[in-house]
Amino acid sequence: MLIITRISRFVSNFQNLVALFAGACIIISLAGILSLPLGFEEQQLYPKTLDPASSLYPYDRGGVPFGTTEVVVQYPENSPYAGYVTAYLTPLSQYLADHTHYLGTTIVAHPGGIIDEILYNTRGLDTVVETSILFAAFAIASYLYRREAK
Amino acid sequence: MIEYLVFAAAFGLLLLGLHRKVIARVQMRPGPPVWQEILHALKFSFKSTWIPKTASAALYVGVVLVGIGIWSAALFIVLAGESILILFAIYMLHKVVEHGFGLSSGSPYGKFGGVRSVISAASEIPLFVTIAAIYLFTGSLLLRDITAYQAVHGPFLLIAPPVAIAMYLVILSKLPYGPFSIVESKELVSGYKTEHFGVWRAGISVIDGLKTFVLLYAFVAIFVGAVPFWAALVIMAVILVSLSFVCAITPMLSPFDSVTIQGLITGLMLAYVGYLWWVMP
Amino acid sequence: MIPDYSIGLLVAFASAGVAFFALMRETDGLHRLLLTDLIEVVTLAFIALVGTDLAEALILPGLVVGVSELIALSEIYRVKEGYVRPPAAGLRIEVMESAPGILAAILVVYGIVLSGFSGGAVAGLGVIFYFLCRDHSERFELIETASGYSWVFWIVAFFVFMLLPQYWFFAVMLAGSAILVKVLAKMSLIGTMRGGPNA
Amino acid sequence: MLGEFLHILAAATISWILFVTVDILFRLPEAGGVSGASAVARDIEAGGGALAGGTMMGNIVCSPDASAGTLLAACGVYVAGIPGGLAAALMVFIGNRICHDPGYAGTTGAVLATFVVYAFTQVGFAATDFIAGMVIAILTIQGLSHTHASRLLARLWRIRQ
Amino acid sequence: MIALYLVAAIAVFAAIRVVIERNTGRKLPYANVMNFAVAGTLVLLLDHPLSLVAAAAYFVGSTLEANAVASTYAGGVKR
Amino acid sequence: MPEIGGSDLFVLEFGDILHYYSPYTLTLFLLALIFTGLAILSRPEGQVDIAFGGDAYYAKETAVSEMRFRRFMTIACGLATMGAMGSGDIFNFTLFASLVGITNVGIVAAVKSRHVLDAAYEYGIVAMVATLPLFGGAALILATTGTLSIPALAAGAIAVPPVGKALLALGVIGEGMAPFYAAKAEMFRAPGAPYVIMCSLSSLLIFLRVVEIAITI
Amino acid sequence: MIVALQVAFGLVALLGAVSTALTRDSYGKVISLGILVAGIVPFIVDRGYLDVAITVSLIAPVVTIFVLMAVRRAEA
Amino acid sequence: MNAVFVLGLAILVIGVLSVAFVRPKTYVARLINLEIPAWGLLLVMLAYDEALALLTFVAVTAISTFVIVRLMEWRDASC
Repeated sequence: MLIITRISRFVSNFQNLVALFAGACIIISLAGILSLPLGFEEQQLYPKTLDPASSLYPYDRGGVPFGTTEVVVQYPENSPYAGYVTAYLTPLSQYLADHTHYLGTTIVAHPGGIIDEILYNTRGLDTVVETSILFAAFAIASYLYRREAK
Repeated sequence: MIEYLVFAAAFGLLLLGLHRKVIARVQMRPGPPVWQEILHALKFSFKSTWIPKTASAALYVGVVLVGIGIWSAALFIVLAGESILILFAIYMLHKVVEHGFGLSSGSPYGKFGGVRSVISAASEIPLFVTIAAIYLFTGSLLLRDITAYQAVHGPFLLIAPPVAIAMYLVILSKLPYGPFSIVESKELVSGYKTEHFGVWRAGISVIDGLKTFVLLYAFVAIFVGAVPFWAALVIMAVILVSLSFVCAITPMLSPFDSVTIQGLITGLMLAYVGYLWWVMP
Repeated sequence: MIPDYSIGLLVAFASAGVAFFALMRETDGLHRLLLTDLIEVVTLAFIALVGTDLAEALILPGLVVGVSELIALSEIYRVKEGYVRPPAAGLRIEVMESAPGILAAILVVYGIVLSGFSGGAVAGLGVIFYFLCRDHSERFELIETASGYSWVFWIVAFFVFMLLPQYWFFAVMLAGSAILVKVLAKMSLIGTMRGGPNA
Repeated sequence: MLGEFLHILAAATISWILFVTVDILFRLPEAGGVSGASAVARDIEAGGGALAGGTMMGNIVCSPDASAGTLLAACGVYVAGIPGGLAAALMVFIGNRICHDPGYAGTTGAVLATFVVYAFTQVGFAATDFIAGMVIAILTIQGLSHTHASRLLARLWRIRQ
Repeated sequence: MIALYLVAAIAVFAAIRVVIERNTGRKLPYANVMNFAVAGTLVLLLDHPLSLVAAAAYFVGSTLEANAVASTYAGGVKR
Repeated sequence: MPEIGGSDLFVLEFGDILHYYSPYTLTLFLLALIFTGLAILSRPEGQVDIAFGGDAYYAKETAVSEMRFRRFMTIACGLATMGAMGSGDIFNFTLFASLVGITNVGIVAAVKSRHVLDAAYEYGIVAMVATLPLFGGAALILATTGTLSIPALAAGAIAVPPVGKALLALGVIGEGMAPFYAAKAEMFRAPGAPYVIMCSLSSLLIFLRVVEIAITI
Repeated sequence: MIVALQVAFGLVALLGAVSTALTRDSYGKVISLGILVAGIVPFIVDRGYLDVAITVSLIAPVVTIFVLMAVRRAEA
Repeated sequence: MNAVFVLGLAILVIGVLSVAFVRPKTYVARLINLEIPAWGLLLVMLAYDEALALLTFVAVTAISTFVIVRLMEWRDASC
């Protein structure tokens, strides 16, 4: 009975909460290490294809602007326009792509690239939730800040 | 439909009355009559009813309706042989309802009852272990599949007794006057029920009756299998009497000790399920 | 192309274990906050090890979640500890007068070119840096409103994608710029949340 | 192999003379441009060096000066010829503004170095020789012995005065 | 090619010198040498106009860093 | 796909992310909806406190700005919970779970009580740290199976490593669940019942959901 | 990249990391962090991500200035 | 198994250890050490060619550093 009381005293103090959770995470980490090696599945969604010669390197996924590009998605039938964004270049990014070879990241980050395709189109809901998280967290911070400031 | 509900509530309240009676007799007191709980429910229905000034009105009323709603749903799920996962989800959500009862009034007693009810959330975890163990055997969680499995292989009570014990403990922690009933401990007056009176209290009685009926009936369905309805009622009463004996002779634990013991039980159950998972093909 | 996944995983799990061990031993609030930041890094390592385009698209939400929770928690910590006196300008060095203008301009322009999250973060950093070094008296609520509207724009863009996919081009543009504005605004507000007249 | 090595050494000497001259002409050893430069000078003096030389070294640390100009100009000439060198000079100018440097030693040095490097590429030197040479040259000033380098610079500064 | 090796070797040498030097003020000139060497390497690695920009950005950035460190070390501006 | 929560009732498609509702998840969804509605409708209660050393008692009042902020957080939390209930994608689910975590912190962080804030901070640390098991688990599952869609994982004969599931479950527990209720209990003492109750509801619901996910995949 | 260079800059980066970890003095730490960055930037450039390299090397001093604010506070 | 990947993992581990068992146990030391695993992770991302994520990561790390520094400033102002 004594040990139970001691455990309950430990648990009942919320200062120990973090330690408790961290302990659980350590156990799972050890379990993770013990369960290695884990096989890497080669058939991935949105695989990378690297073409160092392209000016869009490392984000060149082929395809024609305003046309189709082969993108491995989970449910192709749900996003009929998948792959269109990938090959699209705005005038600015087209200019950059024509003139330099090492600005692939900038060009692709500019609207219209594989990451935009994933973030906004096929997995757009992730982005909605994620911006909501930022929104909520920021609302908390600014509410507390302004309450103090008054 | 409605007659099932009325019957279940009435029978559940009867079982609770039986519970009190058995405890009283074990402790060598005369105890209230068996139908006392039913009378209570009827009495409260005709008493005057209003909402306390400090209460958060919509929540105060809403939780009663939600409570009745979820347990009615639970009853029909059991009767229709749907997924027991839903049943147990409702069982866990009852916690939230208790919490709502306690907090909505603004009364300190109710608040502490609600807080304790939340602390004792660990009591529900054995349920999921139960679910996992059953799933390992049947590969399905629909109640009708489980009864069908038992028709072939015999009752689960014999196949996996530790799982049955876990569920037994879960029911125990939900009954009043038991070792885990920290929510209704006497220093909190009536715990989360303190500030609900009149019709609202009658609603709580209905919830309690339904809850008792559904849990015991689910226990019978999951661990004993398909039996005639009257036989199920008899088995339920037998189980309840055994629970009452436990309640009568054990002291109430302090809140965090209760949580710790429930947690340890969960750990044991996890180990058992891990063992099952290891040995099963 | 893909280096051995299991070795990476081993390192990631080991790092997670070490980080959690440190967190377990730590009792001071601010040290705990610093360690949670470390754990965010390990989290991203898990995602980065997948190594596909999808992994990259998942890193960005992971990053944003981490930094936003950090912002909220740091503010809670400040209020909880009762640190109410705004700090006076502490560091006074020459480069803080000369560098912000140019560096912030470069970062903001580049961020606008990038657009999206990455752009928002880069440009936001530039704006923070500028506000840090200069006095500021901007309208807190105005920026917040802009940020709120841009969030709405992004939601609109999302539904255009889902319901009217033929207007995807419009949606990409809307989404990219809306997120840029949103992230930029949020981040720059952090820079202004340092006390002072109009904050 | 050996020829390239000699080229690098020669380039190092040329860049050394170039940037030290420009820096001294622009009065770098006179005073620290920023408080950091003075701090570096103080520490070098405490380590046995000369204050004037230390100040110049501090100024080199804290802002792109003629040595940086020479390096970037060599890089510019290497990638794009004369326009590259001038672009490098522009970037050094921006760098000077960022680093709160009131002078124009870096920009002047870069423009001068552009033409010097370009001239030498016409007579068989490669621009890469100048990049490596400039790194060696800065190594001799900043990276081998602060004491001796600062004394040497102080002596040169006295000549200029 | 030999230039590249030479520059890299100097970078390593300077890095070691920075690490073994104890005094903050005297660490900075060694770090400066390393920055020169790295900036040179960037251009030598990739022969492209943009790598000049990269080298300049790196160099200016690291100089700014050194400047900030030194100024803070000196105690900032006295007003 | 094993039918553990009943057969699918309907499926909502958002590109690669599906939302599907089985009787089980629909039940949970409806509960989240009901309690969100209650939070919108009801005003916070006046928590009665007893003044020691006398018979006096007084009711705490919640300031209007605080109430509005907490109601906003509660609605966000309810929406996040509803999203997490239907989500058919593991990563998306983890994001919803983190949103639940952060809004839970927000609901109590607005209370002006040192004790409650302490608890909120501790819980916030856990919620933030829990993103490692959450996202780590999702990434592990993605790497070893090549997909994140729950229906696809459930349908195919793909072996999901148990570690992945365990990480996921632990993460959800960290975002707010049972053995870790100790700190939440402190949070629950805060006034403002309709909002506080959303904390416990949402953490229960996401836990129920992750159990379903862990069994399904 | 050539193996010898990889070794060289890997060494620089490792040296920076280790010395940042082991140095006790805050300024020493910040300078060692600079060494770490110096070791890493060539790898980025070598992969051909010049835009990334430019941004990273511009952001690095900004981080340093942020850190220095804290350092200054701590010693004051 | 390329060099960048191995180097990244090594720096990540060094960084995690140095943050977890920071020697002068001060906030500033831990804050600075926090940068090491970040750069290690950057190399890991680089090994997988995740350039955009890398770019965002650097910016966001800077922002979170700022958030913590700001908190420390408030702390010092009030103590």
